Amino acid sequence: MARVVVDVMLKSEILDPQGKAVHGALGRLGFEGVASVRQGKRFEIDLAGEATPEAVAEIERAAGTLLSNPVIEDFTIHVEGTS
Amino acid sequence: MARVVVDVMLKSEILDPQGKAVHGALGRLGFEGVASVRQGKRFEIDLAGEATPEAVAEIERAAGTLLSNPVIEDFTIHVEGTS
Amino acid sequence: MSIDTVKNAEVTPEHPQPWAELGLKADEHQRIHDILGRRPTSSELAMYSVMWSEHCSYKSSKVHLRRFGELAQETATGKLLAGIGENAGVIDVGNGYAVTFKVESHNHPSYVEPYQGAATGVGGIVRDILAMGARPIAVMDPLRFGPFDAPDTARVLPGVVAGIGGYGNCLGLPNIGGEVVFDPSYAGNPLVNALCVGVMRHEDLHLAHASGVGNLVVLYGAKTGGDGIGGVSVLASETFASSEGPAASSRRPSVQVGDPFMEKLLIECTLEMFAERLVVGIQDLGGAGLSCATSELASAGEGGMHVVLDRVPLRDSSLAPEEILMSESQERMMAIVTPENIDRVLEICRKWDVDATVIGEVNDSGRLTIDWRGEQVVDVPPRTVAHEGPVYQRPYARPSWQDKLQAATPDVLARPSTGAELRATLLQLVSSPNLASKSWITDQYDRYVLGNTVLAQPEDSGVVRIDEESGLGVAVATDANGRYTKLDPYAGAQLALAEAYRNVATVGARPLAVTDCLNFGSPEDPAVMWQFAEAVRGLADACRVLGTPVTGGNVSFYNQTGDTAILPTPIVGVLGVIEDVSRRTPSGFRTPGHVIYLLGETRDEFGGSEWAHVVHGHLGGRPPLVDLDAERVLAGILVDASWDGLINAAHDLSDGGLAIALVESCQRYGAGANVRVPDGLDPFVFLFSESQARAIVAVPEPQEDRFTTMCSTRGFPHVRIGEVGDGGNAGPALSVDGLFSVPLDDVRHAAEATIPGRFET
Amino acid sequence: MRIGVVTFPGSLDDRDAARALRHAGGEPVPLWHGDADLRQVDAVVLPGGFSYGDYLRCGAIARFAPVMGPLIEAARGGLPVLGICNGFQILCESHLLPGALIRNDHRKFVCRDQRLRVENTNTVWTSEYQAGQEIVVPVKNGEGGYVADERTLDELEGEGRVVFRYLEDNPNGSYRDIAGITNARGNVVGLMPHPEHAIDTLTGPTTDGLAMFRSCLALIMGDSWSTAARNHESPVINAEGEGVRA
Ligand SMILES: Nc1ncnc2c1ncn2[C@@H]1O[C@H](COP(=O)(O)OP(=O)(O)O)[C@@H](O)[C@H]1O
Ligand SMILES: [Mg+2]
Repeated sequence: MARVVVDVMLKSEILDPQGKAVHGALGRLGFEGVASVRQGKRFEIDLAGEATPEAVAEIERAAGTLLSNPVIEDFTIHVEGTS
Repeated sequence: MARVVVDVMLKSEILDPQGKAVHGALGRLGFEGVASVRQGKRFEIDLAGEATPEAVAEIERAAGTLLSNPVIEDFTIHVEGTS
Repeated sequence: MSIDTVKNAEVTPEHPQPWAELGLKADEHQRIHDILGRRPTSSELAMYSVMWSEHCSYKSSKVHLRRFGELAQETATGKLLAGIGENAGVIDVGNGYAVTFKVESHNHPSYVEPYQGAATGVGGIVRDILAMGARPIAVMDPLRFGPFDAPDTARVLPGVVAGIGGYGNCLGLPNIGGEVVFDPSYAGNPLVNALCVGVMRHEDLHLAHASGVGNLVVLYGAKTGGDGIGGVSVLASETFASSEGPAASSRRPSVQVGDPFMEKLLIECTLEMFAERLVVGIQDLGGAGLSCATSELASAGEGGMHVVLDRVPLRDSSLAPEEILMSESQERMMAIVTPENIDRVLEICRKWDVDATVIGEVNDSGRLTIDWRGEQVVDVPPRTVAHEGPVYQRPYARPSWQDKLQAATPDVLARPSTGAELRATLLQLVSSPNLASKSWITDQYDRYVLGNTVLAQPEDSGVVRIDEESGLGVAVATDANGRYTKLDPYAGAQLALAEAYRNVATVGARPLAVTDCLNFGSPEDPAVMWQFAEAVRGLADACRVLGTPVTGGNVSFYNQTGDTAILPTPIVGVLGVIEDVSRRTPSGFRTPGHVIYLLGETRDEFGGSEWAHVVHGHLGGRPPLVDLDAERVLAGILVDASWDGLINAAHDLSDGGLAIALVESCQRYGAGANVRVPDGLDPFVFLFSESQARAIVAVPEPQEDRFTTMCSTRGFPHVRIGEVGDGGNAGPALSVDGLFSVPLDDVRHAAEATIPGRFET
Repeated sequence: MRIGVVTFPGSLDDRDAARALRHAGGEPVPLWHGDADLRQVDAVVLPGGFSYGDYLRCGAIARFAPVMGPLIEAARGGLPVLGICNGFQILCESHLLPGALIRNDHRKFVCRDQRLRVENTNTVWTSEYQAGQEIVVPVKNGEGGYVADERTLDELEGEGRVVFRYLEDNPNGSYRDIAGITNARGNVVGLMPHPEHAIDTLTGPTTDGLAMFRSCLALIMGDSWSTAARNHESPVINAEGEGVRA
C-alpha cells in the first residue's frame, strides 16, 4: 500500500491571509528571523494498491482539478518516501 | 535564505471531514483504488538567515505550540530539500 | 530598469504603445494625446485605459442612466442626502439617522474562482458603504446560476455560497436576504450580485472629496500586490521592458483572494476615525485601485494632488509603477486628512494593526502628478481620467424575434383541472429548483450577528433595527425576473421594482428608495442594447410613479457566451423604513382561526410564469400586467394595517402565485390553511396565476371589520379565501375546498429535498 | 455587577454579549485583547466571532493575546468565565477546557435555531436552568465539531461536565452531541451555541439564553462569590446553584 502526497499552495503573487496571520503571531510570540510564511494544504492519499505510474497520473489529474484551482494555486505531487 | 516546512495532520483517531469528502469526490470522479485521504496543513516558513540547528529548534517549538494543537494534531518538520 | 517618465514621453512621441491590447479604441487613444498634448506615459496610459473601461466609465450606459438622474432626488422622508455619482446613495430615515445601500456585481470573477470571486464581491460593496461614513449593518446576495443539473453548477454554486458566507460571516454582517434562480442562460455567466446596507448619523456623512490644500493623502489597509491587473500587465511586459520582462503578464492573476479579517479591522478603524471627525474625505479602493481613488478624489475636490508612488507599501517589490496604479488588491482605503489630525489617524491604525502611509498631498495645481523613483510618471488633469471618459451612443434595435416570442402565448399549454392534477402541479412547483426551499444555502449565512436582525430569509424582506431606543428600522428586498424581462424589458424592469417594493411593504415598511444592478449581455449587440435601454426607461418611469428615486447601482455588461446573452436581469433593491420594528409583519401563519384574505385582482396571466417554465419548459407571451397604482394602494394597506395591528401575517404573491405563497406561509410555523376558490374564478388561475399587486394576509377575527373597511374605503379588491387551520389530529395540511388537501409534511419534504439533494456531497 | 467582555481583533458578537448582559441586569465592561488587565471584573465573557480571522485554527492566535495571561490565571483561581463559540474555541486552545473544535462534519458554516438540553445546572453559568431543561438557542459556526479522545470524553461524562447537549440533529458532528462543557470546578464554561442571540423574541428565536447570564449574576450578587473568585478560593456550588463558602 503506497501513499501519494499532494501539496497545494497559493501562487506566490497571490495574497495569503493565513500565512500573513501566522507570520504576525510568530512575531508577537518572539520567534525572530522569519522572513515570510505561506500556509497551504497537504493531502495524504493512501492507495489500496501500488503507486503505479497510472495511479499517480490519475491523482495528478485530480490534483489539478479537484484539489486545487490553477487560477490561484499550484500543487506538487510525490510518492511518500520518494519526495 | 533557508526554508523550513512544517506539515500538520489531524491525529488518526480524529475524524477528518475534509479528507473524507475528498475521498468521496475522488470516487465520484471514477477514481478507484484509494484507501483513505487525510487533509492537513503545510506551512512554508522562509527564514531570514540560515537553517541553523537553533533556528530549526525555534520553529519546532512554534510548531508544537502555535502551528499545531497537540490535542488533535501531529506535526513533522523538515528543512526544504532534506525532507 | 527603464521608467517611462513624462520627460521621456515628450521626447519619444513615436514610441509604440499597446493601447489596443488595453482595450482602448483608436479615437480614445487619440483623445488622450489631445488632452495631454503628447503621448501618455505607460502609467498614464494604464490609468486612462482602465478608467475609461466599460466597468469604470459606464461609457455604453451613461446616456441611458441619465434617466435616473432626472428623477426627483427626494423620498417620502425628504431630500436624498447623497445620490447617484457618490459611492452609494444616502437616505434620511428620521431621528437623525441616515441609511445608505447599494448593490453591485462580481459576476465574472465568481465564475473563474467561485469562492474568492463571491467573497471579494461582498468585500467590495461593504467598502463602498463604509466610504460613505456609515457602519455596514447587513448584506444580501441576489444570485443566478446555470441549469440546476449542469455539472458546472455543482462547481459554481457551492463555492459562491461558501464565499459569500465566508466573507460576510467573518465580517460580522448579517445576511438578511437575496435570491437564487436557475436558468440555462446563466451557464458560463453566473450572476453574483451583492448588496450592503449601512447606517450613520446625518453629521457623519462623508463624501469622496480631496479638499483642503496641504491636506494629506493616507493609504491604509492591505499592502499592494499584483492582484487583478491582468490586462494592464502587458504594459509591464514586452512592450515596456520593465523589471521582469515577458513573464509579467502570465504572472499577474486576474482573481484576487480576499482577507475578511483585514476588512473587519478596516471597518473598525475607519469608524473610529469618523467618530473623532478626523477625515476630510474618503474613498475605497475597488476596481482600478489607486488610479480610481486618486483621480476621483482629486477631481471631486480642490482639483490637484501629488502622490509619491514609492511610498505605497508593496507585497511584491517587483511591481512596476503602472502595475501599482492598476492593482486591485483588496481591503484598502484612502483618506484625506489635515496635518493636525494625521498623528491621531496613524495612531488609530496602529491600534487596529492596520498599515497606514501618507503617500501624497492635496494641492490646487489642477493636475494629478505622480512620482516614481524621483521622476514624474503621471501629470494629468484628474477630471479627464475620472469623469470625462468617452460616452457612446450604442446602436440599439428591437430584435426581430421579439414579436414571435410575444406571439407564442402560454394559452396553448395544457392546464391541470381536477383536484388530483392541481395537487400534483402544486407539488411539482414546490419542489422545482427556483421555488424549492433555499435553506441549504441561507443556513450558511449568519443572520443573527449584531443582534438587530428582526426578519431575514425566508421572509419577504430583511428587516434590521437601527435604533434600540425607538425601534426604528429598515427593510430591504431585492428582486428581478429575467423571463418577464426577456418577454418585455420595459415591463420586466417595472415588475422587478414592483415586487421588491411590494416585498418591503409586506413586512410593514414604507418603501423609500431604489438601488439596482443591471446585468445584461454585450452592449455591442443592438438587441441587448435595446433590452438595456428599455429596462432603464421602464425602471425610471416606474420609480417616478412610485416616488422612489434610484440612489445608485451598477451595470454589468458582457454577460454572454458567444452570441447568446443571459436573460436580461435588472436586479432591483428597494429600501423602506419602519418606525417601530416590533410592528413588523412576518410571513408565516401562526394562529388557527385567523382569517385569510387575498388582496388584489387575479387575472389569467401565465406569460413567463413559473408554471409555464417548470411544467412545459415554455417561455412566451407577455408578462403579467404592470399596475403601479394598485401596487401603491396595496403597499399603503399593508403598511397601515400592520401599524394598526389589523394583520398578524402577510406574504406577497410572486413566482408560482397564490399556491406557493400559501405553502410558504403555512410552512413557516407549521400551521395549516383551508381555502375556497372564490366564485367566478377558475381554480387553476386562482392557484397559479402570477398577477401582480397581490398579497395574502391573516386577520384576527376581531379585526376583520376594520380591515375590510380599510380595503373598501381605498377601493382595493379583497376577498376572504379561508382560515388558518390547526389540521386537527391528521396534522396540519393545506386544503382547497372540494379539490384537494396536502399534508404539510409532504409539502415540506418536496420543498426541502431539492437543493440539498443536488449539492450536498 | 461588572462582567468583562473581551474584544479581540475579529471578535463579532462582543456588542451582542454586552447587550445580553445588560438585559440580564449586569454591567458589561469592555476588555481589550492588548491589555493584560481584567479591570477588577467579577466575571468574563469571551464572545463569538472570528478572532484573527480564525486563520490557522479558531482561537489559536487569540489564545496568546496579552489579556489571556491574567485571564487564564484568574480562571484557574475560580473567576467565572463563559466562552461562546469562538470564545469556547479559545478556552480549549488555552487548555482551560479539554478537547478541541474542528471543521463541521458537513464542511459548511451552519446558522440555525438549535434545541439543546441543559445537562448540568451546577455551574456558575447554568444555575438558573432546571436540570434537563430543553432550550432553543441559535447556533452559527463553521468549526464547531467538538472532539476529544475517548478517555477525555468518558471523563467528562463521568464527572457530569457535559453542560449542554444537541438534541434532534447534531449541527456539526460533535462527538457525543456535546454542545458545551465545564471545567471540574464549574466556573469555566464553553459552548458553541449563542445564548446572547436568544434574549428577546424580536431578534432571536427565544429568551432561553438570558438564564445563562442571570445565573452568573445571581451567584455574584447572591453571595460573596466574586470576592471568593478574586481571592482564588474555591467556592462550593449547592443544588440551587448559589455560591456558598466552603
Ligand atoms: N442567496 C440568498 N441569500 C439570502 N437569502 C436568500 C437567497 N436566496 C433566497 N433568499 C431568501 O429566500 C426567501 C425566498 O426568496 P424569494 O422566493 O426570491 O422571495 P420573494 O419571492 O419574496 O422575492 C427570501 O427571504 C429571500 O431573501
Ligand atoms: Mg416575496
